[in-house]
Amino acid sequence: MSVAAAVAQGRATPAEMMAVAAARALSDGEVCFVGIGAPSTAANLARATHAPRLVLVYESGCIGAKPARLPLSIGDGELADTADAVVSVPEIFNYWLQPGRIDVGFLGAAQVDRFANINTTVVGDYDRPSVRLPGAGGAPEIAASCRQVYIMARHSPRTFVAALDFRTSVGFGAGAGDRERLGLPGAGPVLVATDLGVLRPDPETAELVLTQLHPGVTVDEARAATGWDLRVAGDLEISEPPTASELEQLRRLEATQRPQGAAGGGRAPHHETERSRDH
Amino acid sequence: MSVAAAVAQGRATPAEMMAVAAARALSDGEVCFVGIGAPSTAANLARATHAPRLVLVYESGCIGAKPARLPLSIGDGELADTADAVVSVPEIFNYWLQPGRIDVGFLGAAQVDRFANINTTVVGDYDRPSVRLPGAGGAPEIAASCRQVYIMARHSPRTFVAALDFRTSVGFGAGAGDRERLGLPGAGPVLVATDLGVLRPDPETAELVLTQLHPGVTVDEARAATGWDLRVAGDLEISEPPTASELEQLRRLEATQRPQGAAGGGRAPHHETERSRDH
Amino acid sequence: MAELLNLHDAVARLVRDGDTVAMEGFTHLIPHAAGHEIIRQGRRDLTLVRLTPDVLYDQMIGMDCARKLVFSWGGNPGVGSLHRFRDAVENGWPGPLEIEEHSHAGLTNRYVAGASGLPFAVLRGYAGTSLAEPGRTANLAWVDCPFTGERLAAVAALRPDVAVIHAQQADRDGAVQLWGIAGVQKEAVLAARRSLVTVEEIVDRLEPRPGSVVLPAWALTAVAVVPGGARPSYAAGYYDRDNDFYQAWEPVSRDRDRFLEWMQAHVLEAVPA
Amino acid sequence: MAELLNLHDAVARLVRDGDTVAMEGFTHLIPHAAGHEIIRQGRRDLTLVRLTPDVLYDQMIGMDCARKLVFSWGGNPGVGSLHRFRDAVENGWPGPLEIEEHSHAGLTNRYVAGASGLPFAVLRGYAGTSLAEPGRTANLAWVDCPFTGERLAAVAALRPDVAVIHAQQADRDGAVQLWGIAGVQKEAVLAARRSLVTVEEIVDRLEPRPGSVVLPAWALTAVAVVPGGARPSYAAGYYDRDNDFYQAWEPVSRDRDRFLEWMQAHVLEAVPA
Repeated sequence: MSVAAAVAQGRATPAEMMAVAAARALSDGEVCFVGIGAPSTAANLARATHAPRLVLVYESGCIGAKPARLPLSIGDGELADTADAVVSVPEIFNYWLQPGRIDVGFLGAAQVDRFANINTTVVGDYDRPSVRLPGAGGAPEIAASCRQVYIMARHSPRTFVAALDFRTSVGFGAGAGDRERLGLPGAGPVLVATDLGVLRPDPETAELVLTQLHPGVTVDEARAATGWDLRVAGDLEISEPPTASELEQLRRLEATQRPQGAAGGGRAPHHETERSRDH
Repeated sequence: MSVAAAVAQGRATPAEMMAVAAARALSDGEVCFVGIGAPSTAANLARATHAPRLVLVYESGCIGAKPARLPLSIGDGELADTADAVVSVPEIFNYWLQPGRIDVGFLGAAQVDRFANINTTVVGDYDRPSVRLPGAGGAPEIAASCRQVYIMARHSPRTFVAALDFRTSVGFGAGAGDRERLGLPGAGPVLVATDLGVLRPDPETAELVLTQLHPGVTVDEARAATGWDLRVAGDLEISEPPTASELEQLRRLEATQRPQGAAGGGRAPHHETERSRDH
Repeated sequence: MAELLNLHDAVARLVRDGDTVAMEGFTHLIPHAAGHEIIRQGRRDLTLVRLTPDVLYDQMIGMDCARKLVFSWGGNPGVGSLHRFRDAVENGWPGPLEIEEHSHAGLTNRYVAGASGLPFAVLRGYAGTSLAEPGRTANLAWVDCPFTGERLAAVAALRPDVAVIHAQQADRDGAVQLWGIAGVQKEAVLAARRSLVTVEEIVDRLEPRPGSVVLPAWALTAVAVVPGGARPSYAAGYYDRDNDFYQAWEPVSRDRDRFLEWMQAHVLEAVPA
Repeated sequence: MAELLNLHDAVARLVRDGDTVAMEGFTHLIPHAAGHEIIRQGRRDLTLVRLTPDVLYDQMIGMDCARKLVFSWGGNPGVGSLHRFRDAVENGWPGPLEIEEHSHAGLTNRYVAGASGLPFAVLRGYAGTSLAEPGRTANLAWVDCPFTGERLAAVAALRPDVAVIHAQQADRDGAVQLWGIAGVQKEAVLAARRSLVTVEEIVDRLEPRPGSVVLPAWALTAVAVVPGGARPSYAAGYYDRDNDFYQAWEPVSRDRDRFLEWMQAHVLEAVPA
């Protein structure tokens, strides 16, 4: 079924299922450091549904932003106007992110490897990249310092790769124990929400394991979309489909953001992934 | 003649002459980091007379304060209410003082030595002090980082000592070249205004030399009030007495500050010097 | 998330014997009422931290709450000495008082490092002073710049067990707003493991104000409503500094007996807020 | 003391070929008009510094103003790639572009060190990333905490030759006030040797406002009045972000010829402010 048909029938598209899966993982009252794009959508969906007291922190310095519409950029006036406090960029990184005050850091990715490390810098060789991506932004320190990290990425072998071209942000490094060795204070990624399912790190090895499939997706599809030999949890779960309320709120939110329209051009290979951590 | 008689006759007291001598050294438009007490009085006198665009910076975070009355403490509301900007204490020290943006730092002292080093910490042994003074406050970094430093102190052998009991703030350390060796960015003290005259460092040796006497004071009086063998400049000058306008402005300013009154108690040995860098 | 408590309960829950306690306020918004409650509850062996210990810490030292004082300028602003502080340092009364003293810049950066989750902060300071003599000043060291080779002062992060500040307003959720001279209060709160903010009043909404500092409720432990809680210091927009009190403290604090009588009448027998 | 100049003269005096230039603005208050004037005056070999190079730096790179880019996130916010930046990095057009890239936290702290007069700043960052590989990232090193022995990232101070920012207001003396999202603008100005602030308007008095940053005139080099000087970004209280422009930039910037035509028509032939 086409995306348009799914929307028309009130059923969730894969991207919507990804947003809902990520949103559900947030608990009310948590403090969440969000980037623009998919993470901001998911966090605002959580706030609009089961987590009305979720605290959104944006790296532009907006603490406790309560946007009525989805911001197009991380420095939107809407974020400042609705924030409990607006602080400088040095303060947001040094006083709020670095000390580990943030419960959940939300990251997108152009590439993710089996230990949930992330690349948002280049595809190909660093000095002669085939695609130059935006770069690090706040991600390395979000990945290092938040108590937990959630990752959102479309599931494809181009994104879920055996080896990153560049490690912009650390998930579990070379595996279990590496975060401790590197002195990274937070617990690292606990969840990777994709449009096919949810991956979580194995508590022993820190390798990402498929623990949940969205309705209608098969294990083979998920494995085919992963660039390494994806392990599957014994107690694999099937995601609850989005509720009517979740879908309604998600679509209402997305309608508040101006459609990207024709200006966005064709679907260039990494266009989606670039947008996933815009700013 | 008594102080009361001098005031009654419109003539300057020694303390007033000290304030006037210090105020005159400030140029219009300079940026001045001031403590409460004598330095604040002198700086505000300069602003009320020849230097209306003098910029006063207080370590409480008040930048460009324009107090109508002399503040009793460095965090007076009057300073915040009249400032161009009020910033945090970390910011005032890290962004404004430390990088050398301040033209003149104004310090009081309980003890001063021949190289214009300052003690505001203890009289006697550090661990068993005979008098415990307030301590460093902002002084060490004011002395280190301002482009120039002015010192104000009553002239007595108890204050102008051969050897400090504690070096709270560095003037010229052990002598010429020591500031460079210590990596102190500012030029150090250029002037010590007392109630007897003005001392300035010898450009060769950095030793304080009596370069100016207030009217009616003799070299012998100044030497007797100094705890080391005070050198006297060959071209010793006599201070111009305060003009009528200077005296009028000074007394007007001091009248805005509540008299210390009986509550201040007797003149304890170091009471004056303690007040000279209050806060 | 900040809990709304009365002052008695807030102090009882947050401040424990032996704690390192930072009660900040740079002339403005000094948390006097909370300090008096700590005295009334008889806390002992505290390490008191503050850039500018003034009358409040003089009282707490004289009432034997403190084992140690970490500070950078200890005087009665605009008046003179802190006689209870001096009596403790000079004569060991009512007990010995250990001191760790810094410059304002140094102690400020100890808070900044604590608030930043870093183990230390770097500054241009201390060089050539007696504070920098080997063994003199705890939590002071030196680092070499890895780029220029320059030697700079390093101060260890300060992580108080509890920070206590006073602010003008809180909202019903426990977010706090203060304005006017803000000193190092934000850093003290963010550096501390627990925090108590006393406020003049609770308002429905914290209206944005020029020069204000807002601390979200989730960054605080407890909020207590204590109108006048900063007196005799001041709270911009609420009341002025009682300069007469600071003058009057001079003769009261000079004499041990007079001091104790004053504390008995004005603090120990006072009705808690 | 800030001099009041027109934009042409301010850029002519303050910005020189080969300079390191920081034009800051975090989505908000991006100094587009000043950047266009730099393009019109044909500056070359600049080292452009900015946390978030976006459309303005895309234009300056495409017009061959820059030899080097120091940055931490280079994209068109909410839209996608910066095609002129990518073309320079991927294909060396219109010339080779050297890059030095950091994380936001790292580059921010390079400014903080510069503003603080320190040679470096310390942060928890970079560890374990490819940015931390030996030889990869200039101005990144490691220091050991002298108290705990912990190894931390150190970044070298950034001291731009000139910082350019846009603000809402200046007074007649050249003091400047901006409000809303303030990014790292204060640090960029205080870190730089020279500074230019373009403003929406001159007012008789800077009325204190919630959340405002005030820079005194004596901390600035030049102020130029340029109404609309941040368009298509926004200036809180004056105009909104032109999101359509950012969308429209995508196809314009994809194509070298279309880009050059656009710049010719909208920048080179535009009447300077």
